[in-house]
Amino acid sequence: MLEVGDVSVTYGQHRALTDAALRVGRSEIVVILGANGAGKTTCLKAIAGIVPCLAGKRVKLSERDISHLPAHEIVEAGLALVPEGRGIFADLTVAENLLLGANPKRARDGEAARRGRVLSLFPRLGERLGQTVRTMSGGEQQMVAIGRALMSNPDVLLLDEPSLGLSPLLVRELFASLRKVRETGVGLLLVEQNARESLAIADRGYLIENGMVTGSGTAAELMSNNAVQHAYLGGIVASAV
Amino acid sequence: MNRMRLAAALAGCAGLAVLALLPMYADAYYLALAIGLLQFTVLATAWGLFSGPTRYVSLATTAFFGVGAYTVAVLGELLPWPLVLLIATAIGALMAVIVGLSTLRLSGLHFVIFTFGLAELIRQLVIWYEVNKTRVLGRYVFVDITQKDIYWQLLVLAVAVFVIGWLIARSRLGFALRIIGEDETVAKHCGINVTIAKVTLFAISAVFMTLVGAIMAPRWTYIEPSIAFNATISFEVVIMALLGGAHRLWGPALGAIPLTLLFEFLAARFPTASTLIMGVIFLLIVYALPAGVVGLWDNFRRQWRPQRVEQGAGA
Amino acid sequence: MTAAPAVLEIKGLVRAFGGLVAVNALDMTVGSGEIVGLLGPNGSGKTTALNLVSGVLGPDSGAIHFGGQNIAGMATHRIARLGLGRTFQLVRVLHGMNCAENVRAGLAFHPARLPRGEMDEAASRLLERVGLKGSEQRLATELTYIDRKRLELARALALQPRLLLLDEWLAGLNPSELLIGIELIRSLKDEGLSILLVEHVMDAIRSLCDRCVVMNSGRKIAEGTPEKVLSDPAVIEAYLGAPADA
Amino acid sequence: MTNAIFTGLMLGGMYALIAMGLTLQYGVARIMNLSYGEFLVAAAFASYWLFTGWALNPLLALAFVIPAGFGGSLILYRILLTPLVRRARTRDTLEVDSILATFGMMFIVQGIMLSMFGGAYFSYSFLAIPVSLFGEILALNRLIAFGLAVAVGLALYLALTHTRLGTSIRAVAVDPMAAQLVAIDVVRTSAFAFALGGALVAAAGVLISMFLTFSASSGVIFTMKALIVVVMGGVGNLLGCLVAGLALGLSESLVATFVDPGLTLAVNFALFLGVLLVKPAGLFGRAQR
Amino acid sequence: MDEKSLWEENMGSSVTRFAAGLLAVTGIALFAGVGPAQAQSSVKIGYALSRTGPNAGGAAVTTLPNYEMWVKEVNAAGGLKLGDKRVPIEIVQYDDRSSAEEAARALERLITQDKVDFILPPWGTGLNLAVGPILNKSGYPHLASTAVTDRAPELAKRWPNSFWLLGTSAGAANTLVDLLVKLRTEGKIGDTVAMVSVADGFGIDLSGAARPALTKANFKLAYDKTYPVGTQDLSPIVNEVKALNPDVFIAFSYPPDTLGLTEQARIAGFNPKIFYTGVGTAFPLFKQKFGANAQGVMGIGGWSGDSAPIKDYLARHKAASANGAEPDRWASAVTYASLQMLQQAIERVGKIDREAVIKDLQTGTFDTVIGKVKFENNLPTKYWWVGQWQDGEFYGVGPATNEGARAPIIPKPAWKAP
Repeated sequence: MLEVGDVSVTYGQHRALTDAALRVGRSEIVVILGANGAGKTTCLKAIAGIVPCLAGKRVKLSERDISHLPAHEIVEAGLALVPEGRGIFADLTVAENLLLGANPKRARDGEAARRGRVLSLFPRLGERLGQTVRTMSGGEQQMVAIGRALMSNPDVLLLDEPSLGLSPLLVRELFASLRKVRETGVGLLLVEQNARESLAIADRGYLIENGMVTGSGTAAELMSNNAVQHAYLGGIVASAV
Repeated sequence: MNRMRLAAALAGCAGLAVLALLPMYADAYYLALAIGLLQFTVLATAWGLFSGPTRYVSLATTAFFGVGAYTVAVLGELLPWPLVLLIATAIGALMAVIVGLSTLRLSGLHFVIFTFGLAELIRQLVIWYEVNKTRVLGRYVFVDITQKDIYWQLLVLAVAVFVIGWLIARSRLGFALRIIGEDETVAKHCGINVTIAKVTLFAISAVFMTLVGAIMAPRWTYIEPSIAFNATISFEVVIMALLGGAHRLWGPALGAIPLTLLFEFLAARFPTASTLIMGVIFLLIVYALPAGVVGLWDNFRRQWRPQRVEQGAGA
Repeated sequence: MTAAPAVLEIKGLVRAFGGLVAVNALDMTVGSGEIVGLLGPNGSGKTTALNLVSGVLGPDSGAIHFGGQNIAGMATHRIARLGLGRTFQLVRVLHGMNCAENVRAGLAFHPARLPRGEMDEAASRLLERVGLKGSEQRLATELTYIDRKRLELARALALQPRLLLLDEWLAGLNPSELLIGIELIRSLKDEGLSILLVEHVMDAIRSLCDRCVVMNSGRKIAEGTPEKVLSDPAVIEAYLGAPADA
Repeated sequence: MTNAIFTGLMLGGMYALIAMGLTLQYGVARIMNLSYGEFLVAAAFASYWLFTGWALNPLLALAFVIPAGFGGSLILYRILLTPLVRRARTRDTLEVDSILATFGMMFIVQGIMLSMFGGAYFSYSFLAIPVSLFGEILALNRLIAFGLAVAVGLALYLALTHTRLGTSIRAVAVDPMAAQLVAIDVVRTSAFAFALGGALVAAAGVLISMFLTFSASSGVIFTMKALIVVVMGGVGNLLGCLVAGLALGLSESLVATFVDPGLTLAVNFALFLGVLLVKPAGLFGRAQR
Repeated sequence: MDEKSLWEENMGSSVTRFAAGLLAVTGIALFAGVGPAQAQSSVKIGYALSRTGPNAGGAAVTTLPNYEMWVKEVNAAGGLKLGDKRVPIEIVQYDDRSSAEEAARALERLITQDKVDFILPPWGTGLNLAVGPILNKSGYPHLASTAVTDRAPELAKRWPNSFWLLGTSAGAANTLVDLLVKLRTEGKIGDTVAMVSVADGFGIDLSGAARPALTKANFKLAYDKTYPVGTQDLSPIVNEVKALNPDVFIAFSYPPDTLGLTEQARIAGFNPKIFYTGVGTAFPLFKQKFGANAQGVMGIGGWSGDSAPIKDYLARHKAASANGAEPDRWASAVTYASLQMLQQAIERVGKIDREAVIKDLQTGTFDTVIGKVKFENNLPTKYWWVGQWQDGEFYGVGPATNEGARAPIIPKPAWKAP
């Protein structure tokens, strides 16, 4: 469904990402693993079109070439990003954030139904529709961000550390909801700190080190892969698990 | 290298001597033009002194300029001239410290508008004071100062602003300001008292502006708030400094000199359409020179430097 | 807990952002010559705690004693002059300056500063110390990610700190670099420096830390030796989530 | 007392009216438009010309001038400002660039007006008839301007808070980066907001020409007044604009009546500076900036 | 990622070349502008006026049309008569952008670069004072026709080349008060006066002179306040003054405020027996805006509207200006008269001899549109200080001793609905 190739990004002199390539299928959850600063976030941003890439980038969504579209048209094409730090409109209310989520034309049909689905996924948002997002807790803000992204009726959803700042209980809830999202036919690509939890729901994964995709495999393969353990999970898995 | 420096220093002194002797052979108009050039060179450089490293856009230039001019209007006929200038310096510095301490925590546009409002507030208060206390709005300045005196004083001031700017750049204060300009958080973590550094610099810059106002005041016999606190001066100085490039000491002067000449040329050549033409030329400059004259120069140097190195290697 | 006198002593520290309590009643100490790891999942309040210590933020309540003085709410530059150096999670170097100048930024403004003539030599020495020998004239922008981290550390060391705050300084290093980095930090400890380390790299924590404090959702949930806290079920749950249900 | 309050409200309504366009242009489109006052004066001239030359009622003239203001601003943004927006890497860069560019625009618009109308003062009388309201005599033209200012302010406020387009305009104002993520074309929305600001300033120009004397050189006065109201109210906030405008108008009229008319502007600036010192982001400004 | 600001960005080299070229062209053009001196086939006359900035409004109404009209008329007649030949006038003009510094520099340019034979003064008190020393030093006659200052006698002494045609504010105030005293004696008005003034040189000087004069004449000054330049709503003042119900309302105001005060007075139904405003009352714009309501409004200035030269001047002015603009009824005629004086002085001297022209101006008698003028100590002996709109014309009513003075209409008729 989503096919990405030859994505390279530089920040000034610093090469953040080199020729990244990956693929997300329909109803598939794919996770990108890697250490802090390895280029995971950059990779998502590059796919979503909000950081400029070097020439040669190829992004295909549902057989359509979206490599050269500006960010807002990429959303329109069916790819939604929930960025790290959430990227929500903190000064607007929950309801307004959801309304804006349904801003793409592709999302206008069935907006009410989708909104109902999002609110049933995150019942807490329904209780707080009129609240300004800035005043909500981190977990609730994360729900707003994901809810807003879902409102745009995406084919593929990119999530950058969705569990960041969430309590373990919430993380579990969140991943359960992501599974439900996947059941609606949406492909998910996520960058996660929380390796075990994310690999547990993921189908496949990629490993990024120093701006390069250095490995990939099914979730189970990665779970037992030494390189992954070393580069990412460090000793803690070896000792604690 | 040392010989090069010596040559540069000698050339500088020679240039300065030529400038100092200018009033001997220039007629009144060229003297006036030179005064205008010096005035804006000092104002823009002083502006850049503060705004370059800190990136605050200040529209308070005319507030300090006007205070200087008014100091002369009030005290000019009563006290000896050096004392008047000294008092103007003190008032300018004091005002800058008060303003700096209360406003330098404002960011971006808010600081811009605040400084503009400040200039207007001072102007209104001067008007109110004159109207209600002295009952005369305009003041006459009949002091014994010729155009040549004004020119020489401005020349000294111009040299001073460059020397002090150069000294600051080499001092701990200057280093601190560069760090603040790069990253204020890092600056604080290096033990730099950011507030004091900024306020000190603001005060130094303000003193120069105040002195320019004081020195220029005798040129116009008659001082009233609309002449002394002319808001266009603030805007022109900002534009000149930005055009020249405010992050270099000599950048603002590179904006001030051509722009003063351009304004003069347009006013002389197209007295009825100068506004329109000025606007068009201005837009062209903004689009063509996104990094100011300094950017032009840096770019030029970047293009040529590698070749020079190659030549050096070959020799 | 530790025999050595505490360099840093935090009591009842609280800081909230709007409704979110980022640091909640935190107590902890860093003893002289000790390396303490501050652990916890992302968003658990570690960086906020560091910001409170270095004066970037003022606490809502609580006390921070550094070298016997309560520095809670004190201006950052004053805390820095008391002998506190830090690095940042997103590495912050002075891009427009060369490496020597970056280090001089740390050298020039603390109380025990050197005479001008010795400054360059000191800067070179510090650069060499962090593995950037000969990089004096290179612009900070031209450095690789790793070297920027080294440069940032050199700048922090230039302050001659009594306490060093390292905010994920080892993150993003490759395995061989990581070894070098760990050695470097250990050598700092051997020189008598106290270090508070926010880190995710568990190998490093294991081999470096004398003690660890683990935070979650703003609260301290565990404290003790690395072995002890890393096997604490509460910590594992905070880090990895509770074991997945069937 | 009631009289002073009425007068103050009317004056404040006028200030708010003058400033509303700028708060959109600066708050949403992020263009610090220094030529704003010139556009206001241009609209006043248009109204004058339609009234004296074509005997067209200024209120009807709004029907021509507002679309012209909208269209003109849109073209201006597309041609002149979009390159700057594309070139700008940060908000600060755009701010400096837009200050410089609109400074040039200011001269151009002023120059055109000078060549068309000369430098003299212009004024005409329309609806300058007394009406009695709660026992106080007020000028009908000022009353109409006040009413329209409040009506337009509230209508726009409601539109911005209760429609999808309005919400997306606010989204761009709040966070242009995040706005892209919900398929908002930031450049287009900014252009629209800038043009809407242009339409508002055109309306303001027509309305104030009914009772103020103006000349080709008087634009800068309005720019400054508008800036002060905008910054004091909180950039990009129409309600703040209205409140700040009214506060300035009321303070001016109360000071003129009870203290000294000579201090009105000083009090205005003092009030403005005071608000900024206590709330650097303005009355309704967002906390973090 | 580092955020680079405007002044650090770089750009393409074609742009560089373009910009460099632009600057170079500017520089060359500037210095090419310094032309060679011309042979004496024309009389070169220069002036710097405020084309832009806050002064532009006044200069555009009062000064510029007269300068242009005079030059056109003189050249249509073949030029200035020097001896027995006529030499056309050549004009060099600059924009002083309403700034004292620009005005000073523009005049220095006229003197040293353009080497003009005569200089016409700028508009307004401040600028005339600013250029005074320059004109004095280089010996040019300075016929200040738009400056009102109490130091006029002193300045005339200090700069013997300067002539202050509008006189002093004390003169204006005293004339007004004399008129009021006379009307009170006649029982036409009471003794309550309300006075406002703009907080700028003009308003302060005039109110400063009127205040003691009114007190000395035993008028009750019920209201005496100033307001800042640029005040956009004067209704608080009008409302407060109306509540005091004075017999006389005096406003020393600037044109936008004059119009605003009058309009507000009409709306509020404030109709004192004497309603005196100005500057701006004498502007044609006033009549155009208020129509029949102008009837009975007094203001600063005035002219002998019935005299043939003035009627002729009015007609010529209308014919000469763009879209038939009328002159203002105060400084316009004075400005034109000052040009006539200059012309007559030059023609009597018969050559370009500025010293002799100044001498002639000091001693000679001149026949102008405002009647016969003779300077005493560089000041004219007659001024119009009080005028009144009567049936669509602004007639001088004070001093009553002036030739052509009309009797004032007292009380002012009630405002009509527009």
